[in-house]
Amino acid sequence: MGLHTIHSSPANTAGNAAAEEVLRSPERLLEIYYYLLLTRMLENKVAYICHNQNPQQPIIIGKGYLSTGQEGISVGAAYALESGDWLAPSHRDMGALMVRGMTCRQIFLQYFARASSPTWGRDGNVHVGDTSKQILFFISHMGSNLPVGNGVAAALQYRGAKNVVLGCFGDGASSQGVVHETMNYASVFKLPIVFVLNNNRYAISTPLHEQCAVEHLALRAAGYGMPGKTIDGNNVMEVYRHVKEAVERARRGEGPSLIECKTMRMGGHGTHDPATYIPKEEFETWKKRDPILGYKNYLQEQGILTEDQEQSIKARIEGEIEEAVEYARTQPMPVAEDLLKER
Amino acid sequence: MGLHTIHSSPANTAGNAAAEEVLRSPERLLEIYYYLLLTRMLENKVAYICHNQNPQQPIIIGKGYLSTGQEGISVGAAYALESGDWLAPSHRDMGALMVRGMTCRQIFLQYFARASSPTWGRDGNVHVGDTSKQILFFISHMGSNLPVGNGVAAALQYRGAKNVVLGCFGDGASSQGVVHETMNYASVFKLPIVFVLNNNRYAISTPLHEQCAVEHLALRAAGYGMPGKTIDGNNVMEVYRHVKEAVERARRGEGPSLIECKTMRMGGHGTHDPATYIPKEEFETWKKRDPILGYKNYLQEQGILTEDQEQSIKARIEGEIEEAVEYARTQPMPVAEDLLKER
Amino acid sequence: MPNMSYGEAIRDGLRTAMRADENVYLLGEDVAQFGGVYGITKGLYDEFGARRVKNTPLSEAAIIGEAIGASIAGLRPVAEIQFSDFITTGFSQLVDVAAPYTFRSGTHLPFVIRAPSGGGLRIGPYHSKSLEALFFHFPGLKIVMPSTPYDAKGLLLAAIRDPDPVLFLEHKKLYYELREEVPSDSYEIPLGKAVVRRPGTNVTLVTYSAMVYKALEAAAKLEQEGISLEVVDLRSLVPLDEATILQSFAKTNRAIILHEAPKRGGIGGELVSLLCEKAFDYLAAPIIRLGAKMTPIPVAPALEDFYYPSVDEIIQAAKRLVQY
Amino acid sequence: MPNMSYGEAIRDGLRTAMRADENVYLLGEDVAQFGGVYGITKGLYDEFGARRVKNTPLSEAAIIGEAIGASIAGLRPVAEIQFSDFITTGFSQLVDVAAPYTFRSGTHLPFVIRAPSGGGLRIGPYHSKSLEALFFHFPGLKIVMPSTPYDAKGLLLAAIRDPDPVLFLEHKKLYYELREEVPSDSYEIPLGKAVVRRPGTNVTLVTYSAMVYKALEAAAKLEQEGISLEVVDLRSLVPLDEATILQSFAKTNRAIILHEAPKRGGIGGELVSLLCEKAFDYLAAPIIRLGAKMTPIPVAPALEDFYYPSVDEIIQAAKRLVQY
Ligand SMILES: Cc1ncc(C[n+]2csc(CCOP(=O)(O)OP(=O)(O)O)c2C)c(N)n1
Ligand SMILES: Cc1ncc(C[n+]2csc(CCOP(=O)(O)OP(=O)(O)O)c2C)c(N)n1
Ligand SMILES: [Mg+2]
Ligand SMILES: [Mg+2]
Repeated sequence: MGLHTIHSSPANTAGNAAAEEVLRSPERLLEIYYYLLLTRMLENKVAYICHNQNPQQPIIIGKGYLSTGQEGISVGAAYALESGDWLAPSHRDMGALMVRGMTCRQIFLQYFARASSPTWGRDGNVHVGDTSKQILFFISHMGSNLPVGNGVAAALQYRGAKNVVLGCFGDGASSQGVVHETMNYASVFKLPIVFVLNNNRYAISTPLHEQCAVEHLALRAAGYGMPGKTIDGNNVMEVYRHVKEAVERARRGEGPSLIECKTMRMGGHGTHDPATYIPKEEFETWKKRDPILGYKNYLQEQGILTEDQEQSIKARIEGEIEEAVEYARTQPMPVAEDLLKER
Repeated sequence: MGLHTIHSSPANTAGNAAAEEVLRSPERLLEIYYYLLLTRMLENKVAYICHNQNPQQPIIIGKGYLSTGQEGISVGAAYALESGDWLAPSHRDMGALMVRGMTCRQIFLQYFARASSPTWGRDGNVHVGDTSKQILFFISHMGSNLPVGNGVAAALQYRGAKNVVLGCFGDGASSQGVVHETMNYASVFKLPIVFVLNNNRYAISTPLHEQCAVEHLALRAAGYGMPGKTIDGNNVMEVYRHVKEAVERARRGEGPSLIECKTMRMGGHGTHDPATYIPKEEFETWKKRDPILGYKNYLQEQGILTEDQEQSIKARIEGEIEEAVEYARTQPMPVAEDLLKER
Repeated sequence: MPNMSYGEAIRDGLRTAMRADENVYLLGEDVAQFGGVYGITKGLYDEFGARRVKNTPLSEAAIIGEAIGASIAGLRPVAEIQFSDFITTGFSQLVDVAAPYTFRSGTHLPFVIRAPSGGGLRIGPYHSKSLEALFFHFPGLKIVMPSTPYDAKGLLLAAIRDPDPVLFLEHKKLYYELREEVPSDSYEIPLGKAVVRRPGTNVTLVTYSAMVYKALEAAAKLEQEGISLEVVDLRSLVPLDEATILQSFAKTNRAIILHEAPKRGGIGGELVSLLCEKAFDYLAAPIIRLGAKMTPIPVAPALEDFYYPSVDEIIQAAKRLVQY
Repeated sequence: MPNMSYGEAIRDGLRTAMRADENVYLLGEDVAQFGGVYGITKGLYDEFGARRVKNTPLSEAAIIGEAIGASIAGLRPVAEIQFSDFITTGFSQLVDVAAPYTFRSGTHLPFVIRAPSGGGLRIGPYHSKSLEALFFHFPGLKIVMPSTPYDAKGLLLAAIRDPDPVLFLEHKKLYYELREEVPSDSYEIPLGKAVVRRPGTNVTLVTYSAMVYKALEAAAKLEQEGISLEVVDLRSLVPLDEATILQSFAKTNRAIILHEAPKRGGIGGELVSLLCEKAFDYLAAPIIRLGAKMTPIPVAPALEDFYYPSVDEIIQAAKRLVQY
């Protein structure tokens, strides 16, 4: 597997005091746990509905696109942001959407394509965002949100704001021309943006070695003159720490970084895809490395998470999800004329 | 300047017997000299006509795009090809067009937009090619010929042919998304293609450091899992040797390579551009490193080129050029109806 | 004769072409073992192997580029773009490299780009577009949009054997909805030949791809009201079968142009102009264009249904025309 | 009032907008010290500095992406694409990201893409295209194509201050050919207002950008033959000033649509359809579309001249119409 950390250029981990501080705060650590579980449970609910709804009268319009087993990346990376920072999400960033303040209600409204969804039912599932929370709307064309992220970063730089952008994409997306243009461009202008690559080893059915001829996509960073690292995406603290470091670097005006987070897509591309093309053993190996389980063990070892707390967090999340599903389910669908409304 | 050779991955120069053989053959060495001089003198003629023609009744339609001072790259790289190999040229590849068999007549017919030009006067100047000689037609959109080169290489591989493709582009072009897609793709399929990057430090007025944040663009190769080298583009033998090595590697089915050739654009982007944005000293420094002069000195030192030979080569070329100009000048221009002729 | 769905007929067309000609091969995202996201190439990898059915990286420009280059070198590549919407990221290869290549060089490019196109599946603005009008404007590209299994196979075989680039846009909603008898051997339907799907005398309706079915549904209903709608299915947009359109119009003097793409800038304008230029003296009423609304394609069912021209709109349009 | 060329008026518009609003800035290939390949941004780097006039790498997708993102974050970027032909390599950013963004999110994107467009300079298929029809088909993009220095400045200022993405296509042949008096202070010409360049009574000619001058030349010649041509200059294609077109047509009942882009799939079809749909009862003769031939744009002078609709073709068309 080779899940070591590569430093393509000398970047100083030690100096990252902000990250270390959070990692010593039980409250913050529990909050991370909350977001991990929230993401998992929310997406489980999405999957459950997809698999159990009446296809003739679906509640979820379309399919579910889940980040199950990869929550560490999206949660850990987004947790490294501060107020006023921006997110350019990809399609497996439910964790980041949650951390950055989108609500369960918004997510189910979106999945149910209700009139009051963030896209007014015009778009579905993970094709979502929230400008008021500095979250760009996901674009289906893989990698296409990254140049937009650059643009936001350019605006922040233009104004002298001390904020940054987190730009997310996948291993498949990394083969798109626009990703190359974006990274080179960001580096030329030293834009305050951090590129987080979710390398989950598959792009739909295409395995990594048919996507690229390198084991570590972070190697690309050197070609742009920016720091690049390959890290364990299933270790939420590692993700947080490295992304935080890159975020602070960007905040200091030293430019972009690329953080490749290794993980595994623990299911099909969407809820419709049984992923029979992935060998069972691959799933089994990775199941042992579940990011939430690993993190939970750590918290328990550290005495930060008790069984009671665990139960109460779960109960709280369950309540939140149920409330949101009920809320969204009872909201009206858009009607024909809504199509032409100016927004 | 840092014009050292970088080996991003272990590629074995020593074993390149084919290259060494040519570099020991006086006939072949003189042939290279002929092509260098031919390119220089032909393009000088183009420039001369551009600057002296009546703008109201131009002979050359449009501008001249020259490779003056960079002939070593295009000639050296193309010289590494064999019969049946293909060329995907860029716009500063007059040397390669010559080496691969295009004629002075074709070039002037093209520049003069005559009815019998390789594009029947439909396209102009360096927007040329010759399918019968395995030369793809140059596409203006920078870098856009590279995926086409991949396609030819895929066809060669498909058929089990032992031929290769040479794909040429510039430092500016290297920022295009399509270049990234092409290199990654070539590496995934181990396509028989060699990418030759003419890094002449400018893209129109934009200096290299505004194009990218790295000194050596060959660093990109590692991100695709292919060998990458940065070499002295003004040393034709070095170009030949390294491209030959990469060509033979591709021929053996071991996949693509990237050879970055450092040079300097010794004038404006085209004949219309006085390049006042380039400091005089830059030109002066590079003038001392003229590839033809350097090569000539080497040949003379080695006793391969006498003053007589030099004069007779020049005279031969002058004759060829004059003949071609006269020929092209007297050929008819296309007439309106030619536009709609099927070809 | 075997009974095939539209999707199966396309697969059968691919198989037939590949068996007949070693130069034909497939490439695209997820097209190998997986068989593509709509399963169209399923089984072909098993029959023809990795050399002739190639998974590619997620790189539309590189995919289209490979098709161009391989066709220059004498092969007949058939590339799948996963959704026609994603052609836009390889757009320049198609319109800048391929389209003018023959004009500039005399070299022909016998390749095909296949892509699932069109909407109705509630999958929103990024997986539902009908982009034919974009390519219609570029000299050098042919465009085929079949509406039936039989046509799909026959047109695909003609497209693969055509000397020039063909954009073969398959309607994804038809893949598994439609079945009919399709010959298992090889046959071609020439590009540029429209077909009258239903003869009629009062109004000519010109359409293509899945909209043919809305037209037929409207025609059946209109018949009950005594209005006879002639439905012309273009099958290919380039080349365009002007003769069949003009012939029908000479009879009816009234026409509706129907397409799924947004009305503004769609090919409807071209067809109206054709009639206006070449059949002006037959014009008995305004030619009515029916196309989608000028918005991106929405997900919510009520919105998406409202977005496209409806059977009812067709009926109303036909009535307006006969009453004009 | 200073006398300015079309190119100078555009520069003056940029300068005016930048002085008035700190949120306006420029980006593009070679736009800084060099001033762009047509010199349009010359001097602006000296006045506004590197922060507000930025050279970019050769990356059209990244350039358009920056414009989108910066506009989401509240700036008003004005990006230059070196030739409109090269928008195709950043096409997806414009049509997939920008065009549907407001529809999906409610967030407006106040950015402008400027690009030299059009032909006549003998620079061939890759530096001469008129691509407006591509963008016309996508809801969410505005398209402006000025024909005079005065309009260029006023429309540019309106475009920069518009809340939505505007494609501002400048005709490169007009940059230094045309001069007129242009106010040095700020003024806007609202998008979506056509102008009658020459009033007439017999035939309406609708056009835009440099073709306006061919139309005026034809009109002058036709006048000597007693035919009165009304020349409507659209100025912007989206929004489209239907009222002015319809008003003129109600008077003349005869129309020519003229554009430099290839006829097939150009916006001519849309305008013919507009008249056919909304002014059918006024139609006294077929509406004639004049556009370029269906080939790429050639270099050789005789070929390029033949490629475009000529003054003579306009004259012949007008005559045919009045005699119809
Ligand atoms: C430009 C483009 N081409 C094709 C697709 C279809 N598609 C959707 S997801 C996907 C795979 C994406 O893989 P990756 O980036 O690794 O993300 P993952 O789904 O594995 O998280 C593809 C090919 C697309 N969305 N965009
Ligand atoms: C996609 C695209 N954008 C812009 C241009 C305009 N243009 C022509 S040459 C050039 C610079 C090319 O620089 P480089 O690749 O370094 O080649 P050089 O001219 O220096 O040899 C540019 C920007 C183009 N041809 N293609
Ligand atoms: Mg993946
Ligand atoms: Mg250069």
